[in-house]
Amino acid sequence: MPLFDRAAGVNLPVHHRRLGYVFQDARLFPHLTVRQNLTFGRWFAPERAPQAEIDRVVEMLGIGHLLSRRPGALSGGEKSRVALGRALLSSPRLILADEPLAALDEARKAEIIPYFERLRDEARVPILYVSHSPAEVARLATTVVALDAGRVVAQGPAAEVLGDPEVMPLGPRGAGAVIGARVAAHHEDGLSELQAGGVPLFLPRVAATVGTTVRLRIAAQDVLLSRTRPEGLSALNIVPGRIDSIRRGAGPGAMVALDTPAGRVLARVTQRSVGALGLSEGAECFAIVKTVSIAPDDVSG
Amino acid sequence: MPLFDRAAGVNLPVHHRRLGYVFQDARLFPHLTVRQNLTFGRWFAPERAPQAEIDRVVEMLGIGHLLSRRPGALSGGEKSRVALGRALLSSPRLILADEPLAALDEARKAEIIPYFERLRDEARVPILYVSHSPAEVARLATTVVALDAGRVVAQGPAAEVLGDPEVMPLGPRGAGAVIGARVAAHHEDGLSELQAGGVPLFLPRVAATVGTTVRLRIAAQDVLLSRTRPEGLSALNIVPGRIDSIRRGAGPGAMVALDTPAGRVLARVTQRSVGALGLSEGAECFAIVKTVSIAPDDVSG
Amino acid sequence: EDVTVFAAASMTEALGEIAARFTDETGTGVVLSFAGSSALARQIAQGAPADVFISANADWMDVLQADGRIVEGSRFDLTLNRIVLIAHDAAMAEVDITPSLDLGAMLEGGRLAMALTEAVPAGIYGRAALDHLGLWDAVAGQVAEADNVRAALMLVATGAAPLGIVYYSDAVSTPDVRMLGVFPEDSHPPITYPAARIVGSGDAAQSFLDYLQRSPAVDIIAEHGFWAPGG
Amino acid sequence: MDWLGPAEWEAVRLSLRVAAVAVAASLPPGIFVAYALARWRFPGHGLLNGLVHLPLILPPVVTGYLLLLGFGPQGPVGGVLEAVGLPVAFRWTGAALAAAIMAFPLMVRAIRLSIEAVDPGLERAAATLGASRVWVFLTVTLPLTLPGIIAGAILAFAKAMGEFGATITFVSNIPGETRTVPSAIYAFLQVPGGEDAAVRLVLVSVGVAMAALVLSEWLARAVARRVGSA
Amino acid sequence: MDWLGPAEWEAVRLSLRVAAVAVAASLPPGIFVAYALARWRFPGHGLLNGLVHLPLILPPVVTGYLLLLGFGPQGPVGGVLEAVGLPVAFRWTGAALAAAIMAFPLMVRAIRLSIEAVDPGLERAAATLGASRVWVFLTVTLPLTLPGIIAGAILAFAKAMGEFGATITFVSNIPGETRTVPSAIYAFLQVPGGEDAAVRLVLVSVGVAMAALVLSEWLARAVARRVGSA
Ligand SMILES: Nc1ncnc2c1ncn2[C@@H]1O[C@H](COP(=O)(O)OP(=O)(O)OP(=O)(O)O)[C@@H](O)[C@H]1O
Ligand SMILES: Nc1ncnc2c1ncn2[C@@H]1O[C@H](COP(=O)(O)OP(=O)(O)OP(=O)(O)O)[C@@H](O)[C@H]1O
Ligand code: MOO
Ligand SMILES: [Mg+2]
Ligand SMILES: [Mg+2]
Repeated sequence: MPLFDRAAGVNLPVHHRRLGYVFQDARLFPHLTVRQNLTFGRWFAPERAPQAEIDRVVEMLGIGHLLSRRPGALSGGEKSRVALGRALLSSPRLILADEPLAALDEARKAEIIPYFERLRDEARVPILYVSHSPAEVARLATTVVALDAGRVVAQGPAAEVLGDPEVMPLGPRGAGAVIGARVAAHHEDGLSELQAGGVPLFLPRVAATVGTTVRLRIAAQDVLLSRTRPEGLSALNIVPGRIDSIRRGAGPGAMVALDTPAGRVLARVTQRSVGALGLSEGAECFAIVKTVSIAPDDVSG
Repeated sequence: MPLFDRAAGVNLPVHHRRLGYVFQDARLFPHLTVRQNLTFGRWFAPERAPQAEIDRVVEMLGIGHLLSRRPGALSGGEKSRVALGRALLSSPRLILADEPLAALDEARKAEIIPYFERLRDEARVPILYVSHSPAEVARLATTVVALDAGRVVAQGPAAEVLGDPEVMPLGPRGAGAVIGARVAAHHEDGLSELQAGGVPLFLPRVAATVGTTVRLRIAAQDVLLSRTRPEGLSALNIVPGRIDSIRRGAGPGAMVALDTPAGRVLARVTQRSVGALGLSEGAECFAIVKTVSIAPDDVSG
Repeated sequence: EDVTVFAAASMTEALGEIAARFTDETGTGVVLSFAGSSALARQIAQGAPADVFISANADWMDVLQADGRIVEGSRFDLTLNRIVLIAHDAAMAEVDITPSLDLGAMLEGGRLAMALTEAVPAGIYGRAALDHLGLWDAVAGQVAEADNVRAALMLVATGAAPLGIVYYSDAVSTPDVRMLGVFPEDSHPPITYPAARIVGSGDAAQSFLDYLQRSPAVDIIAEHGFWAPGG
Repeated sequence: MDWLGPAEWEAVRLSLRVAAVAVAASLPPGIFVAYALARWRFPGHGLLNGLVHLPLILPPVVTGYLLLLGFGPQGPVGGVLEAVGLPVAFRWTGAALAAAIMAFPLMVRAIRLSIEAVDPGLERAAATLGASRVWVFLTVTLPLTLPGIIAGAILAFAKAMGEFGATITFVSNIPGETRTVPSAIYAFLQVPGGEDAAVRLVLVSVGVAMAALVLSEWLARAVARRVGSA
Repeated sequence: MDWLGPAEWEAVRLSLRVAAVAVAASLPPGIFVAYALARWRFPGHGLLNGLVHLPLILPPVVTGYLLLLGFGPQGPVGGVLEAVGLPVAFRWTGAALAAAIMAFPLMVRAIRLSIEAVDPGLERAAATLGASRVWVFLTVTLPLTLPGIIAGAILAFAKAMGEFGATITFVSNIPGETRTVPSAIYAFLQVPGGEDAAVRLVLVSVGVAMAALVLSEWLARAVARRVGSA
């Protein structure tokens, strides 16, 4: 069903489009309680969401204790969650989230992202999520469309687009690959062990049960390269691979794309190091990633 | 001169306090041009700032081309600069900046910080700068007072407070030491070479002339440790030192404080690595810092 | 200097003509201020700069006189008026206003327009006449009281009310109403328009008062539907 | 309050009824016009705004005269109203009509300002949740403008209580039907010595008006608190 | 415009002067009272608000009568004014006073609302730059409320042009001195055949009022655009 088509003279009124919109500012109705905000869209939906659905969303977003409050008494993060629930409960065919976290500080963002993850995994609604944040995109996206100056510069599965050294709409400091890994064990010293294509990775405790698969974003600038397997380093994660491409930027840096058993890994190094280490396409080398560099933000459950 | 003293019954009216306040939202007067905003405080100052002073501030903040515009037509970063200039030109005895950059996005923040640096170095007004951002504090502060839950947890010169592993009001991910270094050379491959206590450091081009001293913040989580001098790594900066203290946190991490010829360096590693490498107080080891990890944001000119 | 005359609004047109003549003949200017008699009387009581007051009823002049506001001996009755029954319907037949008049039937459910029967002189006189003729009780529930006699006239002129009671001078002022009959002179107290000089006024005021009682002025007043004293 | 005679009491009761009906009846069109002026751009916007304000500016007697021409027994609208069993000429309903028209600009201004203060973003958000224009208005705009509507209604009520010129010109002064407090005050001021009775009624009007104004401020603040800032 | 006779022109000119002086003289106190109502909390806040609104609510004749008692030659204030060479009784200055008082509530309401819309944060910022309360008001609050002040002033002007009841009761209906357009309309309605002249003057009033309203909307929008959003 087309929403807008000037040629065909179609312009479906907004309230018939069934697009759940999550705004940057939460736009909760200040005169309604959280419960009334959540069920607002329900009155207009073609088939009204059953109470069980409401309970499920409330539970999923962890807002059960807020239901009788008014928006004025919520924190920024709580507002965002309610806004998300409100959009969900209007039975949309698609959710549009336009930089929904941009107005929140880091702590608040970290609080919300897991809810978007659950939404992605549990709800049966596709989400179009617009963001400038590489961490958000890496954690949430299954398919990425990268725009630069209004043009599509790449699109495809998240791992491919984010692992492509040619595509850096967020600049080299925002670049980073996404790899999938299975949780192998949680160790007593607070580390989780993951398996990515046979390569063991150690991370601060991951909030996922053993056996499940998570996605990790490894920022290119957190990766060191070495021609030989390094010994006696504090970094626990050493991934062997083969250099697929080296892209020299305008400045002193270079983006090295490495094919590893764990998947594509990007490393941002200086051109001087490229020369000093004799890195070239096809060469074997090791990517070194500090355990603590992979922030909880960068792991998607 | 006391501003407020309940016991003595003193409560100087705000307009007599001569405290230049830089608000989080710029609070420019929308009905006045940038020039009129800048000279607003001048009318009330005891000795009116001369035109040359205005020209100097305008030049320092790079807002000469905005003078005849109204605030509505300025970007967020431009507004911040004008607000700063306005406070400066009211001849304050002290400038209070309460999270002046919190409302700006990263690009905007990076645009403003250099102006605060110039202000710190060139203006003869002390600045009390409140911030949650370790990068901002490291770049700008000469003296730091760390507050946690409303209590002073540390105070002293920036390098000391920020290099103290016991003081982490911003959490371990915000920890990092500050060291001073002299610019030794700018190389053709886009790197600058600095000397810190005899240790050479390579960084992406630093905006300071050869011979001047800059301050670098090295985030604890960007530092790797090695018991032996590592070879064949892409990281160009290797600093030898002796472990001063190891502080184990509640999680899997540990904060290692290293005394080096360049000064105090903090490294955040896993407790597992501490065990594996046999790190202990008094042990010699090497800190490895990626060249590209030191962002332009973390270098203060 | 000019003579300032405060006069009842119903005298607007007649006094306008007289004042113009007076100025032509004597060279003395006349400033005319028209409003309801009660408003003017209150203003004079509060020290308004009036030289001459012409009231539409005797009560307010009595109040000023008791107050010492008017020059002793200057008061006289300028003219008289009568109240009449008027209709909107130009085809309606004239009637004799007697106790046997069936006003209720003539109204056909419509309203009888009058000025306020407790406050405005025209209404007070009308009520007195209806009482005297024994007609009041029959129509009391159908009276629409307007804030002044001109407003009552307008109600009939526009047809909002089929019948009304106004001054004779009002009835002749517009072709939009038909005069059905004049109330008997003895059915209500005499309707006098007293005029007087206000304390502090000069000789010009006296000569204007004198002028009002002479030939052209008297005729002009009569032309506008007022009745000469004793006529 | 036995210092008010029965006729005076009757006038007070009637004025209260007239003002209440005037406000109740003019509230829906008032809200509609305020909404149109605040949110729509259309040809004749300025004209509509001017028309709404006219009663504030015209001498009330002129307004009353125009009402008489239009709504009187012979008037085009008056005839229709009479036919449908809602006569206004010389009825308290007519007094309410006159009061409503005189108070309309005050009501519309207050409501318009509070509609303009509602964030259109909230209305757009409601639309994305499936609410049609009418529902958006009823569920979002209307509740959020409640403080302004209450303030406007109470101000209009006070004005309606005090309306005199248009009322007496349009529906005259019929005891028990159209003789409101201001008509009674006027009548008392016309007779020598009537000041005392007039003063008593003025005090009643002032008391009612003051109470209405204080109540309006208080209610508006209370509602604003309840609605809160999002 | 030779369809207006000399007497009518005189009334129009006088009304324009009376309304202009009324607005100009009441603007400073209007701004002050609006500021006090918008920004200060003090005992008697509700009372002041009620007092300001009184002329909107009292029958104009009552207001005029009270003015006559207070400002007439025998009144307590009137005597003082007379002594200092500013007599108002039965002068055009008195007509301006009556018009100003009747228009005051409209002006204050408009200005108060626009003051309430100014971000107090801007005023605090001005204070940190060394501006005292008065300077903050003059350099920040006042310019930012300009749209509301203009709208309020023009609305008050229109109302002042149309004021009748209080004016004729207070200063009578003296040609060239206090015979404003509404008084002239009243006088014309008293004479047979005067309706035409009355209608002409009503048209002039309506025209002036409409122009004022449209101008006020336009100016307020223009100023709001100029002041912009910070
Ligand atoms: N289809 C369009 N036609 C004309 N102008 C457009 C169109 N789309 C966007 N613009 C203009 O481009 C500008 C930027 O648009 P918009 O704010 O939607 O960009 P954005 O990519 O969402 O930016 P941001 O990342 O800051 O949110 C706006 O000024 C808008 O008016
Ligand atoms: N001296 C004080 N007395 C009483 N309450 C205070 C005092 N100082 C602050 N508060 C209260 O503590 C709360 C937090 O204060 P404030 O916003 O100044 O903290 P902050 O440290 O600046 O926080 P942020 O980093 O978010 O800006 C506020 O609710 C404030 O009312
Ligand atoms: O002329 Mo009057 O004073 O309206 O009866
Ligand atoms: Mg956008
Ligand atoms: Mg703070």
